[in-house]
Amino acid sequence: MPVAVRELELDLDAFEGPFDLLLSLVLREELPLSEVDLAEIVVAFVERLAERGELDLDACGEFLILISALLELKARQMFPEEDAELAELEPEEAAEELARRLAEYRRAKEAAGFLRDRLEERRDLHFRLGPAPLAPQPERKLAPQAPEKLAAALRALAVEPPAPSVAHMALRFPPVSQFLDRWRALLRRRSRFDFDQEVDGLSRVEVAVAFLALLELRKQNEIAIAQAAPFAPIRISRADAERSLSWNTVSA
Amino acid sequence: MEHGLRLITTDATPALELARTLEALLVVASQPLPVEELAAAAEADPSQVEEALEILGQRFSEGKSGIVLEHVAGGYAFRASAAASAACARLFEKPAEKGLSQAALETLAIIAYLGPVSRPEIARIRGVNVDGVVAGLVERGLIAEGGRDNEFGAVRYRTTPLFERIFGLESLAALPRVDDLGSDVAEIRGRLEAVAEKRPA
Amino acid sequence: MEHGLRLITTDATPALELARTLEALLVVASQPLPVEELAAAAEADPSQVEEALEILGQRFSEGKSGIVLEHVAGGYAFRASAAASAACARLFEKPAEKGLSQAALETLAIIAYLGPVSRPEIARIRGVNVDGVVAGLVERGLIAEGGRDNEFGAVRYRTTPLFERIFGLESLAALPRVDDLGSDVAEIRGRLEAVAEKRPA
Repeated sequence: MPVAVRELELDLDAFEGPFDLLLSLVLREELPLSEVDLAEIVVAFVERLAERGELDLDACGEFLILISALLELKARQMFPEEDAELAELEPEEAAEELARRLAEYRRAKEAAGFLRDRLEERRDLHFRLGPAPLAPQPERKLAPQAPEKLAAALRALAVEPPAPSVAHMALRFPPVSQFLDRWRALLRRRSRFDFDQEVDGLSRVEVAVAFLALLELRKQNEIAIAQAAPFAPIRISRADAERSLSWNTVSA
Repeated sequence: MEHGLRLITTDATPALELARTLEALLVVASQPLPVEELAAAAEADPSQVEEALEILGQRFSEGKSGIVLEHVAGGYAFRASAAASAACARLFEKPAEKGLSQAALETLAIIAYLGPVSRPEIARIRGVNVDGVVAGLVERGLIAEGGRDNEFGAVRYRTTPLFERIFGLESLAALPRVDDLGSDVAEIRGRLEAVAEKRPA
Repeated sequence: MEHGLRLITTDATPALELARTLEALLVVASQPLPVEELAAAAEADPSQVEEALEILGQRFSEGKSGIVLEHVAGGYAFRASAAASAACARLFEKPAEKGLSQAALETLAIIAYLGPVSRPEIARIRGVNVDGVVAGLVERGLIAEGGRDNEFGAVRYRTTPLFERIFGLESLAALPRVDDLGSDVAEIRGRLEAVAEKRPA
């Protein structure tokens, strides 16, 4: 009986079931390809072949076509910008870059192997998670406080609430698209900017709409938004900067 | 012959073996363990476990060890020896908190200036439920129960000597004056309640 | 005379006293305790603490006790002996490490070696989306947020002390260098080229 590629049973992180079903889910975009570990599928197929003991050329051919299509699709989805990056490289450089990435993943796999061995060695060892049953209860201590704080708190409670405002009924809302254009234009010139500086002088409603536009850009993955602490300046940056990594230095 | 040997080596120390197993279980547990649970885990008779616990209780006792076996309501557990209590207190000591939350401060101010007051009264003035805040202040020793409301029977709270120490007050009479809010407690209270009523629900 | 007596009784056993205090601290601690923390709590010199830990390490060791002292995650902690593992397994779960998938281990490895590192960086190395895996590791307490990319941008993750404890690492520096484990870029590249040459033009 030939190996039925499409009936190949898969047991992956993101999917469990026959290859055929995986394909249709991916094509219907119900399962993001980025979640699927294609190498696992290759391993499953090779194992199935090995079980049979003879080379089934038809099955191999069909499998190669399907898996390479999936690989290409996944590569395009995952690294749209990097594709362009790689395409600009000379074949020599592209091979170098590919080898570098493979080596990096291989290191991760080897390190994972070390962790797996460690886990196996310590499988039989138990320790307590959490506090001891009869541990002392720490006392909460408070630094000296100024008595004026009490008077201030009491005065704050005696402040009359403001009369309900109807001012917002007359407000006019500028369109979000206006700010989308404005932010995009700004980001073409500068890789990062400070939100508060850019909206200085605008009305509250305009600031709110400007912020909505930022959220929209964030949703589109065009920008990163950061704020060091509540009420600190909001910093916007283009979502492209990449940090360099090193496997040799370990930070404690 | 071999069988005989095995019998000797294992039979010589079953009690010791069991005691060690119990030590291990007790050092991992995050709750006191009843005899039955220890017995089930160690696959031993409850009576054997009790004997082994006896041995452990002698070894892990005050004056002999820093680890002390304690029999509490829920079962057996290790604790630190009384001799090491000062060291343990230093280990668990937390840095002093710098300040109080706004909710805690408002509640304290109401109790200090108007007190003793009940939780419903504080809640009315602050416009929010204060059960959690009050419980927290009691736990920290800044306020304490001080009699009951005649009318409703609700518990009333007052500030404590610890509160006075932390705020550097010789007595409640040393609280900063709030003449702008009213000339006496009744007037201040009236003002606060009037403002509270105007707040949107 | 009295003074002399006191000197004798206290001076005869300071090391024993200290060892007992350390036992007490270790049995109530919920995390491995570094020497400096033990020294501060016990009000002793770090060098004395190290000597006392040596003694305790001999007493609380496999084959001698159900309680075993280990040097892990930058400090010292008690654990159950391996001999009692079956009994412990009957009573306690090991939720943090149960069923760690290959994906989880690779992600942990990347974070342990390269951390703090962000999800996009991990995804780039592993070639698959890692959001689910990272969330799972956070939930297990093996990794935690550790700052952000530069001042802006993505959250970066680092491993926790629990990770070091579960994997039995004295610190992250105890991880083997992966360059020593594996082959380098040149070798992989050589193999790629060898495959390319065999391919019919």
